[in-house]
Amino acid sequence: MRYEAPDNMKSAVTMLAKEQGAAFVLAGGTDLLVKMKAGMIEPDLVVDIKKIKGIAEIKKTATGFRIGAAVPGVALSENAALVKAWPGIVEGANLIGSKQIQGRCTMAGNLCNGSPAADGVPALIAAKAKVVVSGPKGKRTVAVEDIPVSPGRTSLKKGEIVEAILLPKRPPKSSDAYLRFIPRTEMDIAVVSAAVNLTLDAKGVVKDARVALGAVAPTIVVVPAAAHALIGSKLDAESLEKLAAACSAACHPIDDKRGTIEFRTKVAGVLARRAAEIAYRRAGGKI
Amino acid sequence: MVEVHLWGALRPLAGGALSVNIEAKNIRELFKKLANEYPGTEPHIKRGVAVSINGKIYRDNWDTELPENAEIYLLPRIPGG
Amino acid sequence: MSGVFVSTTINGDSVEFSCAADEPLLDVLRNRLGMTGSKEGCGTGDCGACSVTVNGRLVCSCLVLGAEVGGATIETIEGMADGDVLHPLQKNFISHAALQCGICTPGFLIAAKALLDKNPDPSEEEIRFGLAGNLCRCTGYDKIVRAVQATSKEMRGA
Amino acid sequence: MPLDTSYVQKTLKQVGTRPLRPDGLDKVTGRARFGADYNAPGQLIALVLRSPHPHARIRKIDTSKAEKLAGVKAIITSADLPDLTNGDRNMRDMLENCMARKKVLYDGHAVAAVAAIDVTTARKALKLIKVDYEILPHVTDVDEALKPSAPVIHDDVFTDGVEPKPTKPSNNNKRASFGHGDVAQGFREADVVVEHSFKTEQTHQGYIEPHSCVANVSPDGTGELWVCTQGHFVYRNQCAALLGMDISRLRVTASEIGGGFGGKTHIWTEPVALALSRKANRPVKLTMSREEVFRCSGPTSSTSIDMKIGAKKDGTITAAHGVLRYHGGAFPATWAEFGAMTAFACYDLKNVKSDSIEVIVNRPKTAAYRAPSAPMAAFAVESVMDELARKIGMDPVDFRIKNAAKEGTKSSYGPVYGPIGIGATLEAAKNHPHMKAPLGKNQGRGMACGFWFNFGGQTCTDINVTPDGTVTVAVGTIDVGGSRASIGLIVAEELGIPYDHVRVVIADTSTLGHNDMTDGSRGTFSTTMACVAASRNVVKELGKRAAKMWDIPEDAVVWEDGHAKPAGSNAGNFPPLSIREIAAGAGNTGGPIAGHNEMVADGAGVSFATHICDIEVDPETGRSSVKRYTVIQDAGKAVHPTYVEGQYQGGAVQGIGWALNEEYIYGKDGRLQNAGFLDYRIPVCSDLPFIDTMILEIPNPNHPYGVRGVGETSIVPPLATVANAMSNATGVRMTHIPMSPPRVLKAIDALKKH
Repeated sequence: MRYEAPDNMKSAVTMLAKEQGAAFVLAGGTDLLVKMKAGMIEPDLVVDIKKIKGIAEIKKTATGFRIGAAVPGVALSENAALVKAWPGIVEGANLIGSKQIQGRCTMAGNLCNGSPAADGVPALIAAKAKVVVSGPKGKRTVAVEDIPVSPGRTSLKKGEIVEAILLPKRPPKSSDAYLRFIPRTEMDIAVVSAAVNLTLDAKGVVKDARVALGAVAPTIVVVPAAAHALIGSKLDAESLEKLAAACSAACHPIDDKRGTIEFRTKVAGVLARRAAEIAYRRAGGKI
Repeated sequence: MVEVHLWGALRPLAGGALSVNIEAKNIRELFKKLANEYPGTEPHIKRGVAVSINGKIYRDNWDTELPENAEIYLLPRIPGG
Repeated sequence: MSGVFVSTTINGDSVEFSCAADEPLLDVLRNRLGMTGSKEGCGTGDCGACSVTVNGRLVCSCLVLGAEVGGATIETIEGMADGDVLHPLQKNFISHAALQCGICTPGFLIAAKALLDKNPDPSEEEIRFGLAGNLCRCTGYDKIVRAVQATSKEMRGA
Repeated sequence: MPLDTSYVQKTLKQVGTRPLRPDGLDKVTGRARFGADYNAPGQLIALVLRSPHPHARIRKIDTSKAEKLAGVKAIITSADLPDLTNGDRNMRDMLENCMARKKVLYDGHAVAAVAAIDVTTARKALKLIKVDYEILPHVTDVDEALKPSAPVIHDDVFTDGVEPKPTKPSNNNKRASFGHGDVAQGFREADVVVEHSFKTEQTHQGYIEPHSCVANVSPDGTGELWVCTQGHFVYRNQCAALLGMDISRLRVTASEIGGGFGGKTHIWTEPVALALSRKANRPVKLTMSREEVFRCSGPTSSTSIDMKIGAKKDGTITAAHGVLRYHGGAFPATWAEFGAMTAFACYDLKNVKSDSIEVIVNRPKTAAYRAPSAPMAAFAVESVMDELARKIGMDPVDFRIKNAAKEGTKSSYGPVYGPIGIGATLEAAKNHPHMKAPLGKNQGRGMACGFWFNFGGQTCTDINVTPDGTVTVAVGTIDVGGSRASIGLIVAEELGIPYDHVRVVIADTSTLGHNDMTDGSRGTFSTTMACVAASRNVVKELGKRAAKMWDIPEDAVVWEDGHAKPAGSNAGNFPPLSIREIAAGAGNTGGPIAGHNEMVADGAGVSFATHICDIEVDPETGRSSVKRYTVIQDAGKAVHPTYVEGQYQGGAVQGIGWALNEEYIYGKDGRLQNAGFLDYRIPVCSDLPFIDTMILEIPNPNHPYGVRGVGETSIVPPLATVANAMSNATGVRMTHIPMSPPRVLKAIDALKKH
């Protein structure tokens, strides 16, 4: 295996594109090194992108936030403006692993790992976040939900690197929340998860909503019916019940070592309901 | 003479008896005579047993004395973690 | 296998080493530099026994490549005491019996120090979550949490 | 003169205090050397090739390509470990477990091993070894394995303990029964009978340090082994037997041990490392990965238990009967027997019977795990006890107090009890503030009792007085959690010298006689017993030397407060001689001063515990969290109370993990699916509250200081305690451990539907 740490994106892309063997991007490495240890992958080339200028920065822009691909989880929570605007996204990213993992793991890496159980991703999808992808043919901007295609696989082509995550600007009275279910309090992979992103009107009525569920299908699931259940409501019991039912109906999970179909289906609804309540309160609504 | 109670796995090897009477002053004699009378018990004893004498559990050290009329239980050697 | 040559700083000392490109920092520390205080309990970032800080960030050294740490500043358990003066955490781990077998202890100490550096007065809950990335199988964590609480109090002069 | 081991009450100056442990400094600075911290000059790195199949015949192993790889120095298969066990089934199973012979018996069973110049080369070599398997049907479930349709794993295993002995082989290697009275009659006398079937899943000790050793065998047939183990003498004896070495030629040095809990009482890779070293003629280091630790070391049994207890309306138990099925992994074992012996040990029962059924499955060879087999049996018994108390309308603590065993009770496993502590722990629980504290919403409280035997065993120790009067103590029992501090306290107390003048070390196998392992809660019990004897030998010698220095008869000298004194005014008027003064003159008075002892330490004293737990359950997700936990246990005498508390807390938390989330998950393909700390979920710091402890001291009559074993009993009650709390919180009886959220939610939802 060769290790390269170029200082610019163009070189990184070229190295990856030219490599004949198995080539991987290294940002935080918290998935990559685990897979190497397990012998699941045997890289010929690893390109460390952390030396690329600006790649570990969070920037507030005219259109929202730009989060570099190498920003570690812990740095997200240290950015007060980001936490204020997107608390759900930050709490999702901060749930990836332990404090030790937080020192390394990145949202971009979490996304490119392609797991439907990724804690960092549902809230991004609920936020309609986009990613900037650099590749041999230049840059393109893609919706976050278009990156993972199935467990462990992404739509990225050879030589392509996710360079940054773009979060849109927030209308007033907006917020989000992310909840996951794990058996312990830490250190587990999500058995099922839910992210809810809400915008309220002046009276506290939900005027826009987006709900995404993790670990209930091969990829993260956006549930329009769940959003519909919330829009126009002040999160009364009935709309919350509808939300939960819509979420459970959208699940097509599997039985595995972490949970059962029955469990995931039911708890997806429960978590979505609870996340909606948190997001609603954060957006200034009163229940 | 002491009455030696056998644990479940030894009973079939002693013709189904719950206990047997043996003339023995110490553990060594007990093992010897038990093996003579019930040869099937010998491999179990060789593998290591515990001997409860009046409620105190001993290993299989030969010198340990068996007081007259003592309550004796042969038990499997207890493992530990 | 292409080797990599790395210059770095460990516990304040300039250190140079060569390692394989795919070699974790933990293996470099243990096998090449003789610093066996960092332990491998899993090699997959689940137990925290290999905790070190790299540029002030708490990480599992099993999930960092040796090749990555060129120019970095690394702190390990071997550098925690100031000469023969133990760090208050080290002292309190002994006096509170916060260790039984001791295999997880270096990782806990590094993680606890990182926690207190950031948050000098943590609540019990903050301590428990701050140390959730470190597994201990002997103590039930009770005396570890108490040792960290005592250290926090002592260092704040409270 | 043999030591009188009877308990003698006396005023203690040091025993019972809480000094710093001698190994603390090395362990907080990273200097302590654990298994993987040893390296030998010129060492090779070994890796083991393991079977991906749970059950298969090995047709052929082709190592030729791997042997040609540059840097590979030795490859072994079972052919390099010939069977020298001479009809000893246990040793043969051990050998076969270290390296598969004709068949592989579980996912992860070793089939070959490589020693190479580095790990990369070794890894490449493993890939070049070709094994031709004939895949056989497998069975991993304890109940499935007993069905007539199950594949038979060993064709030479016929059920022991039934007459006539079966002629057909099966996966049931042994049956046994314990108890007394007439159970059928007892149930007829009962007003209420409760009966349930229970299952517990397989768990692992979960020590953080993977197994590791460095083996170095020389061409002259001598060998050295550095290894993390709970018993280096036992490892030595077993390795030497399997490799055909003289025991005296193999020297084993124990490293610091990073947790064992029973899992390091058994050899796994050590004979493989020695065989590789012998073949390569170089030192070989072999360290298991975490995945290997889970797949192929020695977890505990999974179980299936039927439990039935009957009682009169006044709370008197009239009969109890249990059928306990435990597996030993892929080899015959007797784990169910110990479950059956311990199941009802807490109670005074007129009619009681427990039947054990030993099962063989395609899983790794089961090893001891802290009070092996007792927690699962206690789970079944204590769950039914709670249910019974509820049906009778009695408080669960009062119900247990009414039926508790006491001095003179005929135990369910046979013998009559001496002084025991079950009643005292129950009374303490009844009066504990925890029992009266208010509970919040969705919370439940449970309590349960537990029992463990403890044992002593072979022990050998040396005490040497150095020329400056400080003392070294060489023991052969591994320190798993602070026993060096306890031993130091006892020796300091006996000699009357300061604790920090006593240095306790773990000697290697060539410098001390055989010692049994640190297991069965025997470490402190038996080693301190031998050290008391050795200390008294030292004192005797010191007195002799003082007599010589004063020129008076030996019996005119007494030992007090670390000084020799004339026995009375008749003996002479001499100022006391300190140990230091006597030691300084040892060269003139007969040479070095030492005390030695070897013994079979007996009478470890059974121990009992009662635990109390508050749990909160999320009724919508089945997620639970322990809110409060109290351990009450009899220690006999707590030599170093802080480390006794540590044993209580650690055992309780292992039990909580077992109760809630830990389990081996095998797929239909017979492969272990969660061989890592990510999905084998041991409790993390944020999962738990502080664990309160209460140490009772009911002296063990068979130890000079009244010490009982304390290490294991604390893991016995938690499964039942947490299950009872969970059942009280949810209103539904939990019969399957672990009570993971999907299981709990399913149970809650099923209750709602009724």
